Formats: sequence, structure tokens, C-alpha cells
Amino acid sequence: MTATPVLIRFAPWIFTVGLFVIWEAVCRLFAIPPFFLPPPSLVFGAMVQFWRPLVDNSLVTLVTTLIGFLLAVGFGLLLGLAIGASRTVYAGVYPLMIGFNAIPKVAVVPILVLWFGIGAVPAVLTAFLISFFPIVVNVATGLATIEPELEDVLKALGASKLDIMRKVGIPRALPYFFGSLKIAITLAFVGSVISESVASNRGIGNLMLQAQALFQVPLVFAGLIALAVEGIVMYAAMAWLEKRTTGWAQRSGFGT
Amino acid sequence: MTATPVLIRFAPWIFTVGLFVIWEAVCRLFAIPPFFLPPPSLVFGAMVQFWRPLVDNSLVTLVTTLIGFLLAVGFGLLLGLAIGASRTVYAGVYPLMIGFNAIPKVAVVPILVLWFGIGAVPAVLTAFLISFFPIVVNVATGLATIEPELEDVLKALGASKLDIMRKVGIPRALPYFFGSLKIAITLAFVGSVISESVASNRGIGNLMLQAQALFQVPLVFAGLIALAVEGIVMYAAMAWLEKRTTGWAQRSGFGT
Amino acid sequence: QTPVKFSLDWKYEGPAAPFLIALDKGYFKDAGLDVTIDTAGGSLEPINRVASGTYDMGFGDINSLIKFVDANPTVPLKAVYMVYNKPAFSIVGRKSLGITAPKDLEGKKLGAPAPDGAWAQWKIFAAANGIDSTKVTVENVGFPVREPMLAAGDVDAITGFSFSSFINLKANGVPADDITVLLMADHGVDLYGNAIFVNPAFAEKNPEAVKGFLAAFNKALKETVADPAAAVEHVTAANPLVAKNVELERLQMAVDQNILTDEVKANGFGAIDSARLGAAIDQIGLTYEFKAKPAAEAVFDPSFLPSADDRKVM
Amino acid sequence: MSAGQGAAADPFVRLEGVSHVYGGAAALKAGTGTLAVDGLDITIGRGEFAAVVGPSGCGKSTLMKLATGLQFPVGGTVSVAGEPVTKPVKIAGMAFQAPNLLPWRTTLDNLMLPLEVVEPHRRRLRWNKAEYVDRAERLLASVGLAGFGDKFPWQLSGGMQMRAALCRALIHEPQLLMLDEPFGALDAFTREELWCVIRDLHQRTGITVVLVTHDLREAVFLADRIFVMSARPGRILVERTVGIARPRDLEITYTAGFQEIVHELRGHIVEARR
Amino acid sequence: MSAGQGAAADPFVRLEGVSHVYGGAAALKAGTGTLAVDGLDITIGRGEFAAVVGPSGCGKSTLMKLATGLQFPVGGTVSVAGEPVTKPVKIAGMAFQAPNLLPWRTTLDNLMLPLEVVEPHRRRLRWNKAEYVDRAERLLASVGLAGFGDKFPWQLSGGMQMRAALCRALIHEPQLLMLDEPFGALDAFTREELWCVIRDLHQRTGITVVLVTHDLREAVFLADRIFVMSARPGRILVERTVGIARPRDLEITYTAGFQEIVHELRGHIVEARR
Ligand SMILES: Nc1ncnc2c1ncn2[C@@H]1O[C@H](COP(=O)(O)OP(=O)(O)OP(=O)(O)O)[C@@H](O)[C@H]1O
Ligand SMILES: Nc1ncnc2c1ncn2[C@@H]1O[C@H](COP(=O)(O)OP(=O)(O)OP(=O)(O)O)[C@@H](O)[C@H]1O
Ligand SMILES: [Mg+2]
Ligand SMILES: [Mg+2]
Repeated sequence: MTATPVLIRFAPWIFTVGLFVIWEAVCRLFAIPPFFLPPPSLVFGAMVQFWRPLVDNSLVTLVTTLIGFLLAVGFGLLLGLAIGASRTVYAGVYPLMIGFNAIPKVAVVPILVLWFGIGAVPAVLTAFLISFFPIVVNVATGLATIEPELEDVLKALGASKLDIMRKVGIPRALPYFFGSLKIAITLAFVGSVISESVASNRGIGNLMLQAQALFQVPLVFAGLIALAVEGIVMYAAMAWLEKRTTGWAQRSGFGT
Repeated sequence: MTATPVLIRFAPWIFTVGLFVIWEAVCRLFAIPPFFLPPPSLVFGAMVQFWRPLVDNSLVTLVTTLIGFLLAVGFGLLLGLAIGASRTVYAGVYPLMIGFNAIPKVAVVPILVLWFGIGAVPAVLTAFLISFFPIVVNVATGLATIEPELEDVLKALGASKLDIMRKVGIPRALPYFFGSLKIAITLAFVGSVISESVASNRGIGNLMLQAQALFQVPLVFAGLIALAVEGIVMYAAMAWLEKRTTGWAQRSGFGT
Repeated sequence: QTPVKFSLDWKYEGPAAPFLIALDKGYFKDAGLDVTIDTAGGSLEPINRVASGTYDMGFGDINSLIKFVDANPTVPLKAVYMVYNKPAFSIVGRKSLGITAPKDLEGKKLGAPAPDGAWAQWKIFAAANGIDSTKVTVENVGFPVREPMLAAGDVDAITGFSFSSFINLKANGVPADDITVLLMADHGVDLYGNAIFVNPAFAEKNPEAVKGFLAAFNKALKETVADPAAAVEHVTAANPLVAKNVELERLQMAVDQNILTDEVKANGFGAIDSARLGAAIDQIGLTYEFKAKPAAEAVFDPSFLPSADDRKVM
Repeated sequence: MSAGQGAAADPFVRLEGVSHVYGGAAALKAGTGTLAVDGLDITIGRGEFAAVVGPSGCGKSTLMKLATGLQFPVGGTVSVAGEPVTKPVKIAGMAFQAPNLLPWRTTLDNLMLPLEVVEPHRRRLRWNKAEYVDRAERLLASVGLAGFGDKFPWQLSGGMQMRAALCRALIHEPQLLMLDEPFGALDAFTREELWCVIRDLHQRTGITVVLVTHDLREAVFLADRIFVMSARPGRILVERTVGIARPRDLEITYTAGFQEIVHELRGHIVEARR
Repeated sequence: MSAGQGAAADPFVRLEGVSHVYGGAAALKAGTGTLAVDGLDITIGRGEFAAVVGPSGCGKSTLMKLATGLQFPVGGTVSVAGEPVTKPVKIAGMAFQAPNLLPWRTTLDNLMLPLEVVEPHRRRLRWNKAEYVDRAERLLASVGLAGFGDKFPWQLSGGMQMRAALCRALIHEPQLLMLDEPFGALDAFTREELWCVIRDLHQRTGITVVLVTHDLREAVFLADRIFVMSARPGRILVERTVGIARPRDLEITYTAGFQEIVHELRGHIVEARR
């Protein structure tokens, strides 16, 4: 609490740089062979050398991820509303969703590839399947936790169930929805990368696989860092979107 | 809201059975070849036929998962407390954690295998790495959102930072901690299965991979169902634990 | 007892039989070794594993090993026993999809997993057969979906090990007479195949262990070749999921095509012809840019082999 | 207990022998439900300002819910404006202890909410938007919130939010205003200001008001008649007509006559809590 | 404004020319901070019961925080029991508007909390547990909570929780009791009961009490002296000594003399809000 805001502002950079410095030092001190753990200097070298394929493939992964994510947003919102509106459906679907969530999506990718062939479709679908769950759960939870008083205000006016949903349910669920997007986009990203490494000629997942086959371990790590950076950027974008769209929720002290 | 509690109690079973019935019907109606999508009847057949390896490997996976999960619980709790106690550390570590979370753990498994060989160690570590994140984030959040009044009560008594942490911080963070276990155990499970399918001779992940390599698609699906069931059971166990240990949080209307 | 961690190239299937026999029948134990055998997901993986020292010995593709040694000269991995005298690398296609000869691949779709050993030799194969590889569409397909996709007609041919892909295709319902197996070794790709190799530090410290391992393996390999049907029992014991007849067929193919070649019949198991290996390294150089082209002696060390007598084919 | 004179003249809200159990009919049979009110009789006349006081948890909110059709009794009859209550009554406006404004809407849009739901306004709203906005703004001005229409609830103080909630309860010109401890969360000064707002409103429109409160001064200052409820299960224990002439000024709360009524009621409550 | 007689006799809490800005020194320089109080002078004598009233947001809570060392002023001096305040004062017990009981502890364990923190009890607690538990139970009994020690906070009503919070503020026998709107969330009847609890406590122990409140009746009933604060930035506008003799009975709140003081204070507040 005594930290000045300036320190807090720069803390992410300080910690990130610190991490790389320690990593480099460990590699040098213990003379770790590069195929075991390449030092950051080599990794950055690989990044500079292969910047073209890294950027190209990152973009491919980005597009795939976004398409899958948008699908998940659409269906997740609809299903979440449907589930949250009825306690029976909520009770019935919830365990199925948990079970589905417990299945590693790597195991599902081959099935998707068999169904839809190679390329973008299975990657999009994997991204969709994996990011779908938190959206549905959050939206349903948002609906299920509406304060009865808010409902009563409308019921006392003789509002129909649909009215209540439109006027209170959906707006009230929105902060939960936007809150789930941060998690969902990270998962979507993980999903499309997984799928790319199983069946695709493009994307960061494929790039890393190729690099591994050619024993270019620094490039594998460069891929990992590219993934991390892309993940952080997308997370930040969703955090920004959340703030923009449902700032009222934070400002009014509603929803944490 | 008009649904009777009885209906709600049985809804999970009704929906599950319904899912299998529809699945069977689709397979029969469209005469879908089994290597494409085996009907549940074939899947259950495979379950009966291979019950021995299914049970054995499930147990292996369970043990691996639990070890990784326990590690994640220990370290996650400690790191979460460390992070939540200082806003600077919180700000600095958070983006790194997000970046790490955005890296698909499948990509990390081969590296772990390089370091530790195949078998239980990488599986435990993958389970650990993947389930670590939500615990840390939740514990840190629990600490970061303590009501200033609760702190003031202690500060006014001249309590030290350590006192405040012990008397208020940790107990207050516990519901968040136990709340995160549900997610963490599911992820740990996913992690150990992923790792098993990449680098192990045992476990459900390996079983499914073998089955896939041998084109016993019904057995692959039997494996998926075993995963889902195990996942639901572990989730339920954690939900029960949460209720047992931090019932006060629910009852006092705190948390949710 | 010297502990030895050993990495296979693939799962417990037919061709793994000699390793499992040596383990089951105690040949390793008799040689004073405590061996653990782990599976892997392709013939590249064991190279990294052994190089990192996590595993002491491994079984994998010597051609990839050559590239690895070139890329990482600080870790002089060496092969010590050649198992697949002729590599199992092949292009597998379907007649009904118009693949009967190498040239047919032009204008077609080739499915190839990036970490596949056969795929790594594709450029040599294309060059040797005058295939315009720009006319071939290559799709990265993971191991689990490779054969099913060929069976479904999503791709026209795949790269793979002959015995794996052929049998997997049959399992996917493709009739045997529809399958074309173009063994690269029969089409101008004159390489060696999978070998046993050893971590240099381990070899230096435990030369007797390496020798003992090879002697035990050699004995088991001879038994395997003599009676594949009996050998495959050890596979089914280790892996309850596999079907015995399938693995026997697989093993038989490996023995016939890859292990028991004319060269082996003449010179015995395990050894190499260093002129042929030198030529193979040259051939790799056609498609791979060496930093410093290694000599045959730098990648294969025959000093641990059992005596020529012991290695003779009966 | 017989109804007061005001009620007898023209009964508007009438509960007769009403009992209510939370948890539904099943809970009643199983005996697990909470008997919230039991044999409750109350009649409120048209245009009357009635106040209900009683110990905590005695069923005051339940009474409100029964009268507006948000809950239905297991026994007895409820009627409003002569009609039996079988679904939420649309001629009522409600305000609760919390303002319950929708945080994603501006104050003005919060006010418009009932208009978007209740006929005939719902139908007319689209084409007569300007007219309705005008009405909402006049209403806001009448409670001292002129110019705050485009602010969001979190930009208003608690007292201002409560005023807005009152406006929302009134915008569709209900014939019945139900107030459930509407000032409980406000400080004493803001509270007294809002008393005057409600007083003037009742004066001006002649609307029927039912006010639940803990604050006896509030009840005496505002109401024509005060009902004291017993501890759970709630019944009407005492009915006290407040004779003080209208219009009433805040100063009267410091008069001896006023204090006497408060004191008397306090005695009843102490009794009721036993 | 000069200090009252009670204070002059033996000053215990003293704020002189105190100004406070939220946001730290940096915010002060940048001019972005909130000037919460400015040039605040107040002196409270040992054993006195002081009440502070004033408009919402005028800095009453800030005053409490300054006096207990939870905040430090940017200007002026604060001293308690003759010592300048440079860190949280340990001789004070505090209670806020919310009971702030720890929900994971039983009522008794909540009471024990200060003993686990404050010396010398902290040191002695382990070996004299029984003695302390006994003390806590006697304290609970004195506020009418006998037998509720093993209940969790959520099993108590709001008023009972507040009583427990009061006990917690008193268990380590502080010399100064700071109450920041402790009864704000309670209903009128429970509130009056707790008035009597506090009154008796002050009577019995002679503890110095500072009470912040919105409720003028509460202030007049309980306090020896009442300070009226101005709107933000807060200063003391008026100081009113309540002459009513102790012990005081609840009935006196209905007397004309009492009402007069309340009425007078009300006038000051209306002034202050301008
Ligand atoms: N939704 C509900 N389900 C079950 N019991 C309820 C419910 N609402 C209220 N009760 C019970 O019914 C009784 C009366 O509740 P009600 O809210 O009407 O009291 P009240 O007089 O409004 O109390 P307060 O003064 O605290 O607002 C209480 O004992 C309460 O426990
Ligand atoms: N932590 C804080 N950070 C910044 N400003 C604050 C903080 N706490 C209070 N303030 C500001 O200081 C001023 C005085 O606040 P304070 O809480 O002392 O008022 P108060 O008289 O206790 O109000 P209330 O009657 O609402 O409790 C207010 O304008 C408030 O906005
Ligand atoms: Mg109520
Ligand atoms: Mg305050």
C-alpha cells in the first residue's frame, strides 16, 4: 500500500525484464545446452531472424482465434441466457458442461479434423469449443443471481417474463458476460494453437511444430513468447472492452 | 422458478440420458460409420470389454492429477498470498501469469519431457502448471479485496501487517481459495491427460492415444466418457469441500 | 546393476518386440543392466531425449540424428547399432486415388506430420524421382489423423513408415489391393533407417553397459527374426490394447523389408557400410544445409557391437 | 378489528383473514414453511395515507407483497379497487428500502422504465416520446432533481437516488403507492426532506399510500391512520387514527401532541415485541 | 472556538488546527486531493461523552481516523492522552456503522480478537484463557447477549451483531471509545435499546466516548457535549453543552426541554448544509 503508483505502473516491465535476466543468467552460469533451454539472447536472435514467419503465422492464428471466439460469444450468450432463464435447464446442463470441460480438447481435435478436414475449420471449432464454456457459465450465473427486488420492481408493474429478461436480465448479465471474455479469448487462443499443431499448415502452432522437427529450439521458444505476447494483448483488449462497455458495473460498485 | 425441486434434482440424469439417446439416434438414422462417430451402444460395449485397462489407467491418471493438484494448492496458496499482500508484486506478476496462461500446455510438455523424461513427473508437472494459475489469481484477489473497515478494526488496535494477514487476510482469502479448487482440479486433470498422451506409458491419456493409433474409435470415446465422469466427480468433491470448509462464507452472504 | 533409461521411437507395437523380449527374458538383467523402456511419439523425439541426458540410450532415425549432430556439435550423439538397415520411410497412397508411382504425386495432396521421419526425407525422394515438388500440395496432418484422412480421401497420399501406415490403412477399411506403398529405399533414397544410439557422456562412463545392452538386444533380435509369432506375444503382454495378428503382420513387414536386407544377410545385424553411410550423408546434404558435414565415423561408432559371429544371420 | 372511518367510506385495499406461508403449499402441508402472517385483516380507503409499523420480521413486507399480487395468500382474500388480486396489480407503484435503480440506465431512463412496461403508455411511448420525457422531467423537478435526468445512479447521493425511485414509482400515475421503508437507509436530514416531498405529493394527487416504516415519527407525521402489527405471525394489533390537521409542517413534530402519539405508539410496539 | 469546561479540566483528545487531504502529500501539491477537514479544533476531556454531528461527507469519519492515528494530518497537531499521535493509538476501541464482525469466527472469538493483538493481553492470553473467556462472557451478558458466544455472526440479528461489535471495542478495556454512526443501520427500537447499553457503560466505567451520528435525538440523549461540523472542508461550527442530568431515562426524549435542544441543533445543521 506504500508503493507509489509510478512503481506500480512500471512493475510489469520490471518483472518481465527481471525474468529474462534471471533466465539468461541461469543458462550461462550452468552452461545449459541450447536444445535443453535456450537463453533469451538466442531466442531473441531467432525472433529477429525469423520475424517474417513469426508475424505471418501469428496473424493466421489471430484470425482463426477471433473467428472461433466470435462464434463462442454468439452461441455462448444465447445458451447462457437460455440456461440461466430456467433453473431446471441450469441444473440439467451444468454437470454435462463440467464433464465436457474436463475433456482435454487435444483429444477432440483429431475427431474434428476427421469431420471437417484440414485447415482453418477444425482450428476455429476447437477455439470455439474451448472458449464457449466460461461464457455460458458466466452469463447463466449473471442471470441466476439477479436481485429479487429488481425483478419485483418489474413484476409489480405486470411485466411479462420476456419483459423482465429484456429490461433487467440481459443488461444485468452483461458485466458477467464481458468479464468472461478475458478468460474466453485466452482459451480460444490456446484452442486454435492446439488444433494448428495437429492439422494445419499455418499458424504459430504449426510453426513451433516445424521448428521442433528441425531442432531449432530457440525458434520454438520464440514461438512460445509470441504466444504469450499475443495472449496478453488479447486479454488486455478484452479487459479494455469490459471497462468500456460495462463501466457502470465497476463504478456503481455492482459485481465486485 | 415454477419447476418443482424434484424435477431439478433429476434434471442432470434426464439431460444426460437424453444426450445419449439423441446421439444413438443420430448415428443410426444417418448410418454414421463408427470410426467417424461411434454410437453410444458401441462405446459402452468398448467400456465393458476394456473395463480393466480403463479402470487401471483412470486410477493412474487420478493419482497423477492429485499429486500435481496438491503441489499447485501449496505453491498457489503461498504465491497468491505473496502477490496479494503487495500491490507492486501483484501488478508486476499479473501480466506474466496471463502470458504464461496463454501458452498451450501441450507445447510445454515436450520440454518437460526433455528435462524429466516421460512418465509421471511431466504429467504431475503439467497438472501443476495448468492448475496453478486460477489458485494464485483467486487467492490474490481475495486478499486484494478485503474491506478496509476490517483492516481498520485491527490497525486501530495497533496490529502489525503480519497480524492483519493472519487474523483477517488469510481467513478472508480462504473462500476464494476453496472456490478456485473446483476449476483447478478440472484443469489439473486436463493437464495430466495431455501430458500422458504426449509422454507416458500409462494413464487415460495414453490409453486414448493407443486406441487412436489402433483405430479403436469406440474405445477412444469410452476414454472420453471416463474423463468426463472423473472430471465431474472431482469437481463435485471440490464443491463439497468448499461447502464444508467455508460454509460461513455462503451463509453470511459473503463471497458468492 | 547399471540403470539404463531407454527411449523407443514409438509405442509398444510389433517392431518393438526385440526390446521387450530382452527385457522380459532378462537378457538385460543378465548383462548387469536395469533397463526401463519408454515409448515416444515419433522417431525424432528420442534424439532430443538422449541428447539432453534424460535418457541414456534411444532408438530413432539416424538421418535426423545426423542433422541434430550438425546443429548441436557440442553433443556428439553416436549411433551404435543399426536396426533398420533399410529405412521404413515410404509414401503410401491409394490406387483408387490415382497413386501408383512417384510421379503420380504431382497435382495431388500429400499428408505429412511435421515431426515424421519419412516426411524429413521427402525432398530427397522428390529429387531422386524427378518430382516437381511445387506441384504437390503438402498438408500437415497429425499422427492420429494421418491414415483416417487418407482412408476418407481428404488426402491422396501420406508419408509414413511402411509397416505402420499400411496396416493402419487396412484397419481403416481400405482394401489391401488399393494401397500403394512406395518404399523410399526402393526409389532412389539410399539411406539407413532407425538405429540405437547413446548419450556420449553415458557411453564414456559405462562402455561395458552399452556393450552389454547391444549384446542382449542382438540376441533378442535374432530370436525375433527367427520366430516373429512368438516374439509378438511380448508386445501383446506389454500392451493389452493391441491385436496379436495385426502386430504380427506389422512385425513381419518390418523384418522382411527393413531388418533382414541383403546387406544384413551378408554382414550380419547391427553393422553399417561406412561408404554407404557416407553416401547417405551426401544425399542428406542435397536438401539440408550442413554447417560442417559430419563424416560417417562421427555419427556411427561400431566399437560397442557384439562380435561379427554373434551378429551373423543364421 | 373494524376498519377505520376513512376505509369504510370507500375501501380501496382490503385484506380479509389473510394468512401467508413462505415455501408454497407443499411447505405448508409439510409444516416446514414460515407462517409469515396469520388472520390479517386490514382495509385502507381510497385516497388515504396509511402507515404500518411493527417489530422486525413481523410480516410488513409480506403484507405489501400480498396487496400488490407479488405473493398470494394460502388463506383469506385480497382485493384492490374492488377486484380480487390474482396477478400483480398494475395500478400500483412501489418503492423499497433500496432505491433499486438500474445502474446501466440514466436517471431519466430509469424513470421511463414503467412506461416501457405498462399499457397504455407502452404502446404510446414510441410516438409520444417527447411528451413522456417532459412528464418525467417535470416529476424530477418536483422532487428537486431538475437537471439530473442524464446522470447515472452512481453519480447521485443516496437521498437523490431515493427521490428518483419515488419518481419511478409515480411516473405511470398509479392509483396506489406502496412504500416499504423507503427512507430507512437515509440520514435524518435527508429523510425529513423526503417526508415533505411525499406529503406534498399525496396532497396534490390524492393518491392512496401505504407506508411501511420503523420510524414512528415518520408514521405519525405522514399518515392518516397507523396500523401496529404483532410479532410474527403478523396480525393488526392496534389501529390509531392521527388527528393532526393537514397540511402539516415539520415543526409539528416538535409539538407535545405529536410526541404524545409517538410515545403511545412506542408503548404498543414494546408490547408487540413481547 | 474555546474548549468546553469538561475539556479544559483534563483534555484527553485534542486536535489543533488540523487539516487533512486524502491522496497523500503528492495529491496535495498537485491539488488533486480532497480537502476533507481544514483548520479543525476540538478538545474532548477525559471521561467526557462527546457527539459530533454534521452534514454527510463533512469529514466526521476523517476526524475519527485522525484521532485514532489511522490517518495523519497534513497540518496541525493531534494528541491523545497527552501524547502526539504518530501511529495507531492502542488505547482506543472502535465501532463503525457496520458491525464488521469476522464471519468465520464465533461471537466469542470475535470478542477475543483485540486480546490476540493488544499487549499485555496478547502475551497473557495463552496461559489465562479461561479468565479472558470469562471476561468476554460477562461483557456479552452486560449487553444482553448471554449465551450467544458460540453463535456465528450470521446467526445474530443486526442489532445483536452491533452489540457484539461494541463488546469487541471494549474488551481490552480501552480508555477511549470511538463510535462512527454505530446505530445507523438499526431500526428505531433496537437503536433505543442500544442507547441505553452505551449510556450504562459510560456511566459504569467513566470511559471517554466520541460518537459520530446523524441522529440528533441520539446525540442529545447520550452526549455531554455536541459538536456541529460545517460542510466539507469540515470545521467545528457550534459546540452545545447538553445540560440534562444523568442518569437519563428514555422518557426524557419526549420532554419539551429535550425537543428544544434537538430543534436548535437542527437549525444549526440546516445552516451548515448551506
Ligand atoms: N422469501 C422468503 N422465504 C421464506 N421466508 C420469508 C421470505 N421472506 C420473508 N420470510 C419470512 O417471513 C417473515 C416476515 O417477513 P417480512 O419480510 O414480511 O418481515 P418485515 O416485517 O418486512 O421485516 P423487516 O422489518 O425486517 O423488513 C419473516 O420471519 C421472514 O423470515
Ligand atoms: N479514502 C478516501 N479517499 C479520498 N477521499 C476520501 C476518502 N475518505 C473520505 N474521503 C472524502 O473526504 C470527505 C470527508 O469524508 P468522511 O468520510 O470523513 O465524511 P463523513 O462526514 O464521515 O461522511 P458520512 O456522513 O457520509 O459518513 C468526503 O468528501 C469524502 O469524499
Ligand atoms: Mg421488510
Ligand atoms: Mg462517515
